[in-house]
Amino acid sequence: MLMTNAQPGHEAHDFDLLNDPEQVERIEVLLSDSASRNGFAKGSIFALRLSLHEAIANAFNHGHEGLPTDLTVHVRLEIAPDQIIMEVTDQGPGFDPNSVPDPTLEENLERGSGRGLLLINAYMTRAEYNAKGNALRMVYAKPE
Amino acid sequence: MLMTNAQPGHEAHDFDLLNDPEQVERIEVLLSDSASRNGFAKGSIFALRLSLHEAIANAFNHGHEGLPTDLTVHVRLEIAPDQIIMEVTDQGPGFDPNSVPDPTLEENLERGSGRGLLLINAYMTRAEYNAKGNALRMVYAKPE
Amino acid sequence: MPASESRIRVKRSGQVTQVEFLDRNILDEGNIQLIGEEIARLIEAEPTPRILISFANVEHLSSAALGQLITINNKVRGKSGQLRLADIDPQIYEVFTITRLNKIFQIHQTTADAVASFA
Amino acid sequence: MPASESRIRVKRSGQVTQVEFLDRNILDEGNIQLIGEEIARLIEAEPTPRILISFANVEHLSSAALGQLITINNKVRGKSGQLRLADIDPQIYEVFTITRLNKIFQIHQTTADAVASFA
Ligand SMILES: Nc1ncnc2c1ncn2[C@@H]1O[C@H](COP(=O)(O)OP(=O)(O)O)[C@@H](O)[C@H]1O
Ligand SMILES: Nc1ncnc2c1ncn2[C@@H]1O[C@H](COP(=O)(O)OP(=O)(O)O)[C@@H](O)[C@H]1O
Repeated sequence: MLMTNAQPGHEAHDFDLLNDPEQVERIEVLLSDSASRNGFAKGSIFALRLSLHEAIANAFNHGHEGLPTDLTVHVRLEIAPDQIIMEVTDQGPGFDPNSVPDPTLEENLERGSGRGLLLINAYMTRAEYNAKGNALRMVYAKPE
Repeated sequence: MLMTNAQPGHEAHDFDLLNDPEQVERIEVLLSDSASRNGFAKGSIFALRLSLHEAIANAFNHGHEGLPTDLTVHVRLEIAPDQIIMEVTDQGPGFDPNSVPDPTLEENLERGSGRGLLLINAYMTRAEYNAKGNALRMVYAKPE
Repeated sequence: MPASESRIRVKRSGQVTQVEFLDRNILDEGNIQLIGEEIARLIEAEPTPRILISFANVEHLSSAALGQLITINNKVRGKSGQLRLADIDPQIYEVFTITRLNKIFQIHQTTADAVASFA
Repeated sequence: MPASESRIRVKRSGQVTQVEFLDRNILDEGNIQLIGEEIARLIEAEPTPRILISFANVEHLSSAALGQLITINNKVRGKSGQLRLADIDPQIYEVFTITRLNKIFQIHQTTADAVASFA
Protein backbone atom coordinates (compact mmCIF):
# COMPACT_ATOMS: atom_id res chain seq x y z
CA MET A 1 0.00 0.00 0.00
CA LEU A 2 1.16 3.45 -0.83
CA MET A 3 -0.10 5.78 1.79
CA THR A 4 0.54 4.51 5.26
CA ASN A 5 -2.21 6.52 6.89
CA ALA A 6 -5.44 6.51 4.98
CA GLN A 7 -6.77 10.04 4.93
CA PRO A 8 -9.75 11.34 3.00
CA GLY A 9 -8.76 13.29 -0.06
CA HIS A 10 -5.24 11.87 -0.18
CA GLU A 11 -4.22 10.68 -3.58
CA ALA A 12 -1.03 9.77 -5.38
CA HIS A 13 -0.26 9.50 -9.08
CA ASP A 14 2.75 7.90 -10.76
CA PHE A 15 3.67 8.23 -14.40
CA ASP A 16 6.44 6.89 -16.61
CA LEU A 17 6.47 9.73 -19.01
CA LEU A 18 7.79 10.05 -22.54
CA ASN A 19 8.87 13.45 -23.83
CA ASP A 20 5.44 14.25 -25.24
CA PRO A 21 3.90 17.70 -24.63
CA GLU A 22 0.38 16.28 -24.67
CA GLN A 23 1.19 13.83 -21.87
CA VAL A 24 2.92 16.55 -19.88
CA GLU A 25 -0.10 18.79 -20.24
CA ARG A 26 -2.40 16.01 -19.12
CA ILE A 27 -0.41 15.56 -15.90
CA GLU A 28 -0.39 19.30 -15.31
CA VAL A 29 -4.16 19.40 -15.73
CA LEU A 30 -4.59 16.45 -13.35
CA LEU A 31 -2.41 18.28 -10.82
CA SER A 32 -4.43 21.49 -11.19
CA ASP A 33 -7.76 19.68 -10.87
CA SER A 34 -6.72 17.69 -7.82
CA ALA A 35 -5.22 20.72 -6.14
CA SER A 36 -8.35 22.71 -6.81
CA ARG A 37 -10.55 19.97 -5.34
CA ASN A 38 -8.36 19.98 -2.27
CA GLY A 39 -8.92 23.68 -1.76
CA PHE A 40 -5.65 25.07 -3.06
CA ALA A 41 -6.07 28.63 -4.31
CA LYS A 42 -5.51 29.86 -7.86
CA GLY A 43 -2.11 31.33 -7.00
CA SER A 44 -0.98 28.05 -5.44
CA ILE A 45 -2.07 26.09 -8.49
CA PHE A 46 -0.19 28.52 -10.71
CA ALA A 47 2.97 27.96 -8.64
CA LEU A 48 2.54 24.18 -8.64
CA ARG A 49 1.91 23.84 -12.34
CA LEU A 50 4.82 26.10 -13.27
CA SER A 51 7.22 24.23 -10.97
CA LEU A 52 6.15 20.83 -12.26
CA HIS A 53 6.49 22.04 -15.83
CA GLU A 54 10.01 23.37 -15.24
CA ALA A 55 11.11 20.20 -13.45
CA ILE A 56 9.87 17.93 -16.23
CA ALA A 57 11.44 20.14 -18.90
CA ASN A 58 14.78 19.95 -17.05
CA ALA A 59 14.55 16.18 -16.72
CA PHE A 60 14.18 15.70 -20.48
CA ASN A 61 16.33 18.60 -21.71
CA HIS A 62 19.24 18.32 -19.29
CA GLY A 63 18.89 14.99 -17.49
CA HIS A 64 18.44 13.05 -20.73
CA GLU A 65 20.64 15.26 -22.90
CA GLY A 66 22.45 13.03 -25.38
CA LEU A 67 20.62 9.93 -24.13
CA PRO A 68 18.07 7.84 -26.06
CA THR A 69 14.88 9.78 -26.66
CA ASP A 70 12.68 6.91 -25.51
CA LEU A 71 13.91 7.15 -21.91
CA THR A 72 11.07 7.90 -19.52
CA VAL A 73 10.92 10.40 -16.70
CA HIS A 74 9.11 9.31 -13.57
CA VAL A 75 6.65 11.79 -12.12
CA ARG A 76 4.95 11.26 -8.79
CA LEU A 77 2.30 13.54 -7.36
CA GLU A 78 1.06 13.20 -3.79
CA ILE A 79 -1.94 15.36 -3.10
CA ALA A 80 -3.43 15.99 0.31
CA PRO A 81 -5.63 18.74 1.73
CA ASP A 82 -2.68 20.41 3.46
CA GLN A 83 0.22 19.85 1.09
CA ILE A 84 1.30 18.62 -2.30
CA ILE A 85 4.50 16.74 -3.04
CA MET A 86 5.84 16.43 -6.57
CA GLU A 87 8.79 14.23 -7.48
CA VAL A 88 10.46 14.23 -10.88
CA THR A 89 13.13 11.62 -11.51
CA ASP A 90 15.15 11.28 -14.69
CA GLN A 91 17.51 8.52 -15.80
CA GLY A 92 20.42 10.87 -16.45
CA PRO A 93 23.77 11.20 -14.64
CA GLY A 94 22.53 13.91 -12.27
CA PHE A 95 24.17 17.28 -11.61
CA ASP A 96 25.26 19.53 -8.80
CA PRO A 97 22.51 22.10 -8.23
CA ASN A 98 24.96 24.33 -6.36
CA SER A 99 27.00 24.79 -9.52
CA VAL A 100 24.15 26.51 -11.34
CA PRO A 101 24.77 30.24 -11.95
CA ASP A 102 22.38 32.78 -10.42
CA PRO A 103 20.28 34.11 -13.30
CA THR A 104 19.37 37.29 -11.42
CA LEU A 105 22.97 38.59 -11.40
CA GLU A 106 23.44 41.62 -13.63
CA GLU A 107 25.76 39.71 -16.00
CA ASN A 108 23.32 36.82 -16.42
CA LEU A 109 20.14 38.82 -16.72
CA GLU A 110 19.93 38.66 -20.51
CA ARG A 111 20.76 34.98 -20.83
CA GLY A 112 18.20 33.00 -22.79
CA SER A 113 17.91 30.27 -20.17
CA GLY A 114 18.71 29.28 -16.59
CA ARG A 115 15.57 30.46 -14.78
CA GLY A 116 13.73 27.19 -14.11
CA LEU A 117 15.32 26.30 -10.78
CA LEU A 118 15.04 29.90 -9.62
CA LEU A 119 11.29 29.80 -10.20
CA ILE A 120 10.92 26.41 -8.53
CA ASN A 121 12.82 27.59 -5.47
CA ALA A 122 10.84 30.82 -5.33
CA TYR A 123 7.46 29.14 -5.52
CA MET A 124 7.88 25.88 -3.61
CA THR A 125 7.99 25.54 0.17
CA ARG A 126 10.92 23.14 -0.25
CA ALA A 127 12.76 21.78 -3.28
CA GLU A 128 15.55 19.24 -2.86
CA TYR A 129 17.60 17.01 -5.13
CA ASN A 130 18.74 13.56 -4.18
CA ALA A 131 22.50 13.04 -3.76
CA LYS A 132 22.98 11.98 -7.36
CA GLY A 133 21.09 15.00 -8.64
CA ASN A 134 18.66 13.19 -10.93
CA ALA A 135 15.58 13.36 -8.70
CA LEU A 136 13.90 16.56 -7.56
CA ARG A 137 11.41 16.52 -4.71
CA MET A 138 9.20 19.57 -4.38
CA VAL A 139 6.96 20.19 -1.40
CA TYR A 140 4.25 22.82 -1.38
CA ALA A 141 2.44 23.46 1.89
CA LYS A 142 -0.94 25.13 1.63
CA PRO A 143 -0.62 28.69 2.96
CA GLU A 144 -2.41 29.15 6.30
CA MET B 1 9.60 4.16 -6.48
CA LEU B 2 6.42 2.50 -7.47
CA MET B 3 6.94 0.79 -10.75
CA THR B 4 10.06 -1.27 -10.75
CA ASN B 5 10.52 -1.24 -14.49
CA ALA B 6 9.96 2.13 -16.03
CA GLN B 7 7.87 1.69 -19.14
CA PRO B 8 6.36 4.38 -21.30
CA GLY B 9 2.67 4.84 -20.70
CA HIS B 10 2.70 3.08 -17.34
CA GLU B 11 0.90 4.98 -14.65
CA ALA B 12 -0.51 4.32 -11.21
CA HIS B 13 -3.10 6.19 -9.19
CA ASP B 14 -3.93 5.85 -5.51
CA PHE B 15 -6.89 7.35 -3.75
CA ASP B 16 -8.19 7.36 -0.20
CA LEU B 17 -11.81 7.71 -1.07
CA LEU B 18 -14.80 8.88 0.93
CA ASN B 19 -18.26 7.59 0.02
CA ASP B 20 -18.94 10.47 -2.36
CA PRO B 21 -20.48 9.75 -5.78
CA GLU B 22 -18.70 12.72 -7.33
CA GLN B 23 -15.29 11.41 -6.27
CA VAL B 24 -16.15 7.93 -7.46
CA GLU B 25 -17.19 9.30 -10.83
CA ARG B 26 -13.97 11.28 -11.10
CA ILE B 27 -11.92 8.12 -10.61
CA GLU B 28 -14.03 6.25 -13.12
CA VAL B 29 -13.48 9.01 -15.66
CA LEU B 30 -9.74 9.00 -14.97
CA LEU B 31 -9.72 5.24 -15.52
CA SER B 32 -11.66 5.55 -18.77
CA ASP B 33 -9.41 8.32 -20.09
CA SER B 34 -6.20 6.52 -19.22
CA ALA B 35 -7.43 3.24 -20.67
CA SER B 36 -8.49 5.00 -23.85
CA ARG B 37 -5.06 6.67 -24.20
CA ASN B 38 -3.47 3.27 -23.80
CA GLY B 39 -5.47 1.88 -26.68
CA PHE B 40 -8.11 -0.08 -24.78
CA ALA B 41 -11.28 -0.45 -26.84
CA LYS B 42 -14.71 0.88 -25.94
CA GLY B 43 -15.92 -2.52 -24.79
CA SER B 44 -12.90 -2.95 -22.54
CA ILE B 45 -13.45 0.44 -20.98
CA PHE B 46 -17.09 -0.43 -20.36
CA ALA B 47 -16.02 -3.62 -18.57
CA LEU B 48 -13.36 -1.82 -16.53
CA ARG B 49 -15.58 1.02 -15.42
CA LEU B 50 -18.44 -1.26 -14.46
CA SER B 51 -16.16 -3.57 -12.46
CA LEU B 52 -14.51 -0.69 -10.63
CA HIS B 53 -17.90 0.80 -9.85
CA GLU B 54 -19.23 -2.47 -8.44
CA ALA B 55 -16.11 -3.06 -6.35
CA ILE B 56 -16.22 0.41 -4.82
CA ALA B 57 -19.95 0.11 -4.12
CA ASN B 58 -19.34 -3.20 -2.34
CA ALA B 59 -16.50 -1.73 -0.29
CA PHE B 60 -18.72 1.01 1.11
CA ASN B 61 -22.05 -0.83 1.25
CA HIS B 62 -20.87 -4.19 2.58
CA GLY B 63 -17.28 -3.73 3.75
CA HIS B 64 -18.11 -0.64 5.81
CA GLU B 65 -21.65 -1.67 6.76
CA GLY B 66 -22.32 -0.47 10.29
CA LEU B 67 -18.91 1.22 10.49
CA PRO B 68 -18.23 4.97 10.73
CA THR B 69 -19.19 6.74 7.50
CA ASP B 70 -15.91 8.66 7.35
CA LEU B 71 -13.87 5.49 6.76
CA THR B 72 -12.02 5.63 3.45
CA VAL B 73 -11.71 2.99 0.77
CA HIS B 74 -8.35 2.71 -0.93
CA VAL B 75 -8.43 2.50 -4.70
CA ARG B 76 -5.34 1.79 -6.75
CA LEU B 77 -5.25 1.80 -10.54
CA GLU B 78 -2.23 0.55 -12.48
CA ILE B 79 -2.47 1.28 -16.15
CA ALA B 80 -0.15 -0.06 -18.82
CA PRO B 81 -0.51 -0.56 -22.57
CA ASP B 82 -1.13 -4.30 -22.17
CA GLN B 83 -3.12 -4.56 -18.95
CA ILE B 84 -4.91 -2.69 -16.21
CA ILE B 85 -4.92 -3.65 -12.56
CA MET B 86 -7.50 -2.26 -10.15
CA GLU B 87 -7.36 -2.80 -6.41
CA VAL B 88 -10.13 -1.83 -4.03
CA THR B 89 -9.45 -2.21 -0.32
CA ASP B 90 -11.92 -1.48 2.45
CA GLN B 91 -11.41 -1.27 6.20
CA GLY B 92 -14.12 -3.78 7.01
CA PRO B 93 -13.91 -7.31 8.46
CA GLY B 94 -13.80 -9.01 5.07
CA PHE B 95 -15.99 -11.90 3.89
CA ASP B 96 -15.83 -15.25 2.20
CA PRO B 97 -16.50 -14.78 -1.51
CA ASN B 98 -17.29 -18.48 -1.86
CA SER B 99 -20.30 -18.10 0.41
CA VAL B 100 -22.04 -15.74 -1.98
CA PRO B 101 -25.13 -17.25 -3.66
CA ASP B 102 -25.20 -17.59 -7.45
CA PRO B 103 -27.62 -14.91 -8.69
CA THR B 104 -28.22 -16.71 -11.99
CA LEU B 105 -29.93 -19.68 -10.31
CA GLU B 106 -33.65 -19.82 -11.06
CA GLU B 107 -34.60 -19.19 -7.43
CA ASN B 108 -32.34 -16.12 -7.16
CA LEU B 109 -33.12 -14.56 -10.51
CA GLU B 110 -35.59 -12.01 -9.17
CA ARG B 111 -33.55 -10.92 -6.20
CA GLY B 112 -32.97 -7.19 -6.03
CA SER B 113 -29.23 -7.52 -5.47
CA GLY B 114 -26.26 -9.89 -5.59
CA ARG B 115 -25.02 -9.34 -9.16
CA GLY B 116 -21.91 -7.20 -8.63
CA LEU B 117 -19.39 -10.00 -8.19
CA LEU B 118 -20.93 -11.96 -11.04
CA LEU B 119 -20.37 -9.02 -13.37
CA ILE B 120 -16.82 -8.45 -12.12
CA ASN B 121 -15.95 -12.11 -12.64
CA ALA B 122 -17.56 -12.14 -16.07
CA TYR B 123 -15.74 -9.06 -17.31
CA MET B 124 -12.31 -9.24 -15.69
CA THR B 125 -9.47 -11.52 -16.76
CA ARG B 126 -8.85 -12.29 -13.07
CA ALA B 127 -10.48 -11.12 -9.85
CA GLU B 128 -9.14 -12.25 -6.49
CA TYR B 129 -9.73 -11.34 -2.87
CA ASN B 130 -6.99 -11.30 -0.27
CA ALA B 131 -7.26 -13.91 2.50
CA LYS B 132 -9.19 -11.59 4.80
CA GLY B 133 -11.66 -10.72 2.08
CA ASN B 134 -11.45 -6.93 2.34
CA ALA B 135 -9.26 -6.30 -0.71
CA LEU B 136 -10.22 -7.15 -4.28
CA ARG B 137 -7.59 -7.21 -7.01
CA MET B 138 -8.90 -7.14 -10.56
CA VAL B 139 -6.70 -7.72 -13.59
CA TYR B 140 -7.82 -6.94 -17.10
CA ALA B 141 -5.52 -7.99 -19.94
CA LYS B 142 -6.02 -6.21 -23.24
CA PRO B 143 -7.57 -8.68 -25.70
CA GLU B 144 -5.09 -9.70 -28.44
CA MET C 1 -29.79 21.50 -5.37
CA PRO C 2 -33.41 21.61 -6.50
CA ALA C 3 -35.44 19.09 -4.50
CA SER C 4 -37.03 17.40 -7.47
CA GLU C 5 -34.97 17.73 -10.61
CA SER C 6 -36.25 15.00 -12.88
CA ARG C 7 -33.81 12.38 -14.11
CA ILE C 8 -36.19 10.92 -16.67
CA ARG C 9 -38.20 12.12 -19.64
CA VAL C 10 -41.78 10.80 -19.79
CA LYS C 11 -43.91 10.59 -22.92
CA ARG C 12 -47.47 9.31 -23.28
CA SER C 13 -48.29 7.45 -26.47
CA GLY C 14 -51.77 5.97 -26.40
CA GLN C 15 -51.99 3.79 -23.31
CA VAL C 16 -48.23 3.46 -23.04
CA THR C 17 -46.04 5.48 -20.70
CA GLN C 18 -42.61 5.83 -22.29
CA VAL C 19 -39.65 6.56 -20.04
CA GLU C 20 -36.23 7.70 -21.20
CA PHE C 21 -33.20 8.41 -19.03
CA LEU C 22 -31.58 11.83 -19.02
CA ASP C 23 -28.27 10.48 -17.67
CA ARG C 24 -25.88 8.55 -19.88
CA ASN C 25 -24.56 6.76 -16.82
CA ILE C 26 -27.00 4.92 -14.55
CA LEU C 27 -24.41 3.97 -11.98
CA ASP C 28 -24.79 5.93 -8.77
CA GLU C 29 -27.16 4.46 -6.19
CA GLY C 30 -28.51 7.81 -5.10
CA ASN C 31 -29.52 8.63 -8.65
CA ILE C 32 -30.92 5.18 -9.20
CA GLN C 33 -33.04 5.55 -6.09
CA LEU C 34 -34.47 8.84 -7.39
CA ILE C 35 -35.15 7.33 -10.81
CA GLY C 36 -36.92 4.42 -9.12
CA GLU C 37 -39.13 6.79 -7.13
CA GLU C 38 -40.08 8.75 -10.24
CA ILE C 39 -41.05 5.62 -12.13
CA ALA C 40 -42.92 4.29 -9.09
CA ARG C 41 -45.10 7.41 -9.19
CA LEU C 42 -45.86 6.78 -12.85
CA ILE C 43 -46.89 3.23 -12.03
CA GLU C 44 -49.10 4.36 -9.16
CA ALA C 45 -50.86 6.85 -11.43
CA GLU C 46 -52.13 4.14 -13.78
CA PRO C 47 -54.88 1.59 -13.18
CA THR C 48 -53.13 -0.88 -15.48
CA PRO C 49 -49.64 0.47 -16.11
CA ARG C 50 -48.04 -0.12 -19.51
CA ILE C 51 -44.50 1.08 -18.99
CA LEU C 52 -41.84 1.19 -21.68
CA ILE C 53 -38.31 2.04 -20.59
CA SER C 54 -35.96 3.09 -23.35
CA PHE C 55 -32.21 2.79 -22.84
CA ALA C 56 -31.31 5.01 -25.79
CA ASN C 57 -28.23 7.07 -24.84
CA VAL C 58 -27.48 4.92 -21.78
CA GLU C 59 -23.79 4.04 -21.80
CA HIS C 60 -23.24 2.58 -18.34
CA LEU C 61 -25.48 0.63 -16.02
CA SER C 62 -24.64 -0.80 -12.60
CA SER C 63 -25.99 -3.80 -10.76
CA ALA C 64 -27.90 -1.36 -8.54
CA ALA C 65 -29.77 -0.23 -11.66
CA LEU C 66 -30.63 -3.85 -12.43
CA GLY C 67 -32.00 -4.20 -8.90
CA GLN C 68 -34.14 -1.13 -9.39
CA LEU C 69 -35.51 -2.57 -12.66
CA ILE C 70 -36.56 -5.70 -10.80
CA THR C 71 -38.33 -3.58 -8.20
CA ILE C 72 -40.10 -1.69 -10.97
CA ASN C 73 -41.07 -4.95 -12.65
CA ASN C 74 -42.60 -6.21 -9.41
CA LYS C 75 -44.58 -3.01 -8.94
CA VAL C 76 -45.93 -3.21 -12.48
CA ARG C 77 -46.89 -6.85 -12.02
CA GLY C 78 -48.52 -5.99 -8.70
CA LYS C 79 -50.98 -3.88 -10.68
CA SER C 80 -51.31 -6.50 -13.44
CA GLY C 81 -49.49 -4.15 -15.81
CA GLN C 82 -46.80 -4.73 -18.38
CA LEU C 83 -43.15 -3.59 -18.54
CA ARG C 84 -41.04 -3.48 -21.70
CA LEU C 85 -37.42 -2.50 -22.21
CA ALA C 86 -36.06 -1.22 -25.53
CA ASP C 87 -33.17 0.51 -27.33
CA ILE C 88 -30.55 -1.37 -25.36
CA ASP C 89 -27.15 -1.18 -27.01
CA PRO C 90 -25.20 -4.43 -27.37
CA GLN C 91 -22.75 -3.56 -24.58
CA ILE C 92 -25.56 -2.93 -22.12
CA TYR C 93 -27.46 -5.95 -23.38
CA GLU C 94 -24.51 -8.11 -22.40
CA VAL C 95 -25.11 -7.09 -18.79
CA PHE C 96 -28.61 -8.55 -19.09
CA THR C 97 -27.32 -11.80 -20.57
CA ILE C 98 -24.48 -12.25 -18.04
CA THR C 99 -26.98 -11.83 -15.21
CA ARG C 100 -29.66 -13.87 -17.10
CA LEU C 101 -32.07 -10.99 -16.58
CA ASN C 102 -32.95 -11.25 -20.25
CA LYS C 103 -35.08 -14.16 -19.04
CA ILE C 104 -37.03 -11.89 -16.68
CA PHE C 105 -37.56 -8.80 -18.80
CA GLN C 106 -39.32 -8.41 -22.10
CA ILE C 107 -36.66 -6.67 -24.16
CA HIS C 108 -37.35 -5.25 -27.63
CA GLN C 109 -34.95 -3.91 -30.23
CA THR C 110 -36.76 -0.62 -30.82
CA THR C 111 -39.29 1.54 -29.03
CA ALA C 112 -41.75 0.92 -31.89
CA ASP C 113 -41.43 -2.85 -31.49
CA ALA C 114 -41.97 -2.49 -27.77
CA VAL C 115 -45.04 -0.27 -28.15
CA ALA C 116 -46.55 -2.78 -30.58
CA SER C 117 -45.97 -5.62 -28.12
CA PHE C 118 -48.29 -4.36 -25.37
CA ALA C 119 -51.46 -6.34 -24.94
CA MET D 1 -1.62 19.10 -38.61
CA PRO D 2 -1.59 22.23 -40.78
CA ALA D 3 2.00 23.34 -41.38
CA SER D 4 1.49 26.94 -40.36
CA GLU D 5 -1.40 27.36 -37.96
CA SER D 6 -0.79 30.71 -36.33
CA ARG D 7 -0.46 30.84 -32.57
CA ILE D 8 -0.68 34.64 -32.40
CA ARG D 9 -3.06 37.37 -33.46
CA VAL D 10 -1.42 40.40 -35.08
CA LYS D 11 -2.93 43.87 -35.31
CA ARG D 12 -1.42 47.00 -36.85
CA SER D 13 -2.20 50.29 -35.12
CA GLY D 14 -0.29 53.16 -36.67
CA GLN D 15 3.36 52.25 -36.58
CA VAL D 16 2.88 49.69 -33.85
CA THR D 17 2.61 45.94 -34.44
CA GLN D 18 0.44 44.48 -31.68
CA VAL D 19 0.79 40.79 -30.88
CA GLU D 20 -1.61 38.75 -28.79
CA PHE D 21 -1.33 35.06 -27.90
CA LEU D 22 -4.04 32.61 -28.89
CA ASP D 23 -2.99 30.06 -26.24
CA ARG D 24 -3.79 30.59 -22.59
CA ASN D 25 -0.77 28.52 -21.66
CA ILE D 26 2.63 29.48 -23.04
CA LEU D 27 4.44 26.51 -21.57
CA ASP D 28 5.44 23.99 -24.20
CA GLU D 29 8.80 24.58 -25.87
CA GLY D 30 7.61 23.48 -29.29
CA ASN D 31 4.82 26.04 -29.22
CA ILE D 32 7.12 28.70 -27.85
CA GLN D 33 9.56 28.06 -30.69
CA LEU D 34 6.77 28.52 -33.24
CA ILE D 35 5.57 31.71 -31.57
CA GLY D 36 9.16 33.00 -31.60
CA GLU D 37 9.46 32.33 -35.31
CA GLU D 38 6.20 34.11 -36.07
CA ILE D 39 7.24 37.18 -34.13
CA ALA D 40 10.72 37.09 -35.71
CA ARG D 41 9.07 37.39 -39.13
CA LEU D 42 7.13 40.44 -37.94
CA ILE D 43 10.37 42.03 -36.75
CA GLU D 44 12.12 41.28 -40.03
CA ALA D 45 9.28 42.88 -41.99
CA GLU D 46 9.79 46.28 -40.35
CA PRO D 47 12.60 48.77 -40.91
CA THR D 48 12.26 49.99 -37.32
CA PRO D 49 10.06 47.51 -35.47
CA ARG D 50 7.70 48.77 -32.78
CA ILE D 51 6.41 45.58 -31.25
CA LEU D 52 3.82 45.42 -28.49
CA ILE D 53 3.15 42.02 -26.97
CA SER D 54 -0.06 41.73 -24.97
CA PHE D 55 -0.42 39.01 -22.35
CA ALA D 56 -4.18 39.35 -22.05
CA ASN D 57 -5.66 35.87 -21.53
CA VAL D 58 -2.27 34.30 -20.76
CA GLU D 59 -2.58 32.17 -17.62
CA HIS D 60 0.67 30.21 -17.59
CA LEU D 61 4.16 31.08 -18.78
CA SER D 62 7.29 28.95 -18.54
CA SER D 63 10.94 29.90 -18.31
CA ALA D 64 11.28 28.84 -21.93
CA ALA D 65 8.80 31.59 -22.81
CA LEU D 66 10.93 34.09 -20.90
CA GLY D 67 13.95 32.96 -22.89
CA GLN D 68 12.05 33.50 -26.14
CA LEU D 69 11.08 37.02 -25.01
CA ILE D 70 14.75 37.81 -24.47
CA THR D 71 15.56 36.56 -27.98
CA ILE D 72 12.77 38.72 -29.37
CA ASN D 73 14.05 41.72 -27.41
CA ASN D 74 17.53 41.23 -28.87
CA LYS D 75 16.18 41.01 -32.41
CA VAL D 76 14.17 44.19 -31.94
CA ARG D 77 17.19 46.00 -30.53
CA GLY D 78 19.33 44.71 -33.40
CA LYS D 79 17.11 46.74 -35.70
CA SER D 80 17.03 49.73 -33.33
CA GLY D 81 13.37 49.02 -32.66
CA GLN D 82 11.31 49.03 -29.48
CA LEU D 83 9.57 46.24 -27.59
CA ARG D 84 6.78 46.73 -25.05
CA LEU D 85 4.88 44.21 -22.94
CA ALA D 86 1.37 44.86 -21.60
CA ASP D 87 -1.75 43.36 -19.99
CA ILE D 88 0.25 41.09 -17.71
CA ASP D 89 -1.85 39.76 -14.86
CA PRO D 90 -0.38 39.94 -11.36
CA GLN D 91 0.39 36.22 -11.20
CA ILE D 92 2.35 36.32 -14.44
CA TYR D 93 3.98 39.59 -13.45
CA GLU D 94 5.41 37.85 -10.40
CA VAL D 95 7.38 35.61 -12.75
CA PHE D 96 9.00 38.73 -14.18
CA THR D 97 9.86 40.08 -10.73
CA ILE D 98 11.25 36.79 -9.39
CA THR D 99 13.52 36.53 -12.43
CA ARG D 100 14.23 40.30 -12.34
CA LEU D 101 13.23 40.47 -15.99
CA ASN D 102 11.06 43.45 -15.10
CA LYS D 103 14.41 45.31 -15.23
CA ILE D 104 14.98 44.25 -18.85
CA PHE D 105 11.54 44.69 -20.37
CA GLN D 106 9.41 47.78 -20.65
CA ILE D 107 6.17 46.58 -19.13
CA HIS D 108 2.95 48.63 -19.22
CA GLN D 109 -0.33 48.10 -17.46
CA THR D 110 -2.55 48.38 -20.52
CA THR D 111 -2.16 48.12 -24.27
CA ALA D 112 -3.12 51.81 -24.56
CA ASP D 113 -0.36 52.84 -22.15
CA ALA D 114 2.10 50.74 -24.09
CA VAL D 115 1.08 52.18 -27.46
CA ALA D 116 1.45 55.71 -26.10
CA SER D 117 4.96 54.90 -24.83
CA PHE D 118 6.56 54.25 -28.21
CA ALA D 119 9.00 56.94 -29.38
N1 LIG E 1 17.58 17.02 -14.22
C1 LIG E 1 18.73 17.63 -14.52
N2 LIG E 1 19.82 16.91 -14.93
C2 LIG E 1 20.99 17.52 -15.22
N3 LIG E 1 21.17 18.85 -15.15
C3 LIG E 1 20.14 19.62 -14.76
C4 LIG E 1 18.89 19.07 -14.43
N4 LIG E 1 18.05 20.07 -14.07
C5 LIG E 1 18.76 21.20 -14.19
N5 LIG E 1 20.03 20.95 -14.60
C6 LIG E 1 21.12 21.95 -14.79
O1 LIG E 1 20.75 23.14 -14.14
C7 LIG E 1 20.76 24.22 -15.04
C8 LIG E 1 19.73 25.26 -14.66
O2 LIG E 1 18.45 24.73 -14.89
P1 LIG E 1 17.25 25.76 -14.98
O3 LIG E 1 17.37 26.76 -13.89
O4 LIG E 1 15.99 24.98 -14.99
O5 LIG E 1 17.44 26.54 -16.35
P2 LIG E 1 17.45 26.01 -17.86
O6 LIG E 1 16.76 24.70 -17.89
O7 LIG E 1 16.73 27.08 -18.60
O8 LIG E 1 18.91 25.92 -18.24
C9 LIG E 1 20.57 23.62 -16.41
O9 LIG E 1 21.10 24.44 -17.44
C10 LIG E 1 21.32 22.30 -16.26
O10 LIG E 1 22.69 22.48 -16.45
N1 LIG F 1 -16.07 -5.68 0.40
C1 LIG F 1 -16.97 -6.54 0.93
N2 LIG F 1 -17.02 -6.74 2.26
C2 LIG F 1 -17.90 -7.59 2.81
N3 LIG F 1 -18.81 -8.29 2.08
C3 LIG F 1 -18.82 -8.13 0.75
C4 LIG F 1 -17.92 -7.26 0.11
N4 LIG F 1 -18.15 -7.33 -1.22
C5 LIG F 1 -19.15 -8.18 -1.40
N5 LIG F 1 -19.58 -8.69 -0.21
C6 LIG F 1 -20.65 -9.69 0.00
O1 LIG F 1 -20.90 -10.32 -1.22
C7 LIG F 1 -22.28 -10.22 -1.57
C8 LIG F 1 -22.46 -10.15 -3.06
O2 LIG F 1 -21.96 -8.95 -3.57
P1 LIG F 1 -22.41 -8.48 -4.99
O3 LIG F 1 -22.35 -9.63 -5.90
O4 LIG F 1 -21.59 -7.30 -5.36
O5 LIG F 1 -23.93 -8.06 -4.86
P2 LIG F 1 -24.64 -6.93 -3.97
O6 LIG F 1 -23.61 -5.93 -3.63
O7 LIG F 1 -25.70 -6.42 -4.86
O8 LIG F 1 -25.18 -7.65 -2.77
C9 LIG F 1 -22.76 -9.00 -0.83
O9 LIG F 1 -24.13 -9.03 -0.60
C10 LIG F 1 -21.95 -9.08 0.45
O10 LIG F 1 -22.54 -9.97 1.36
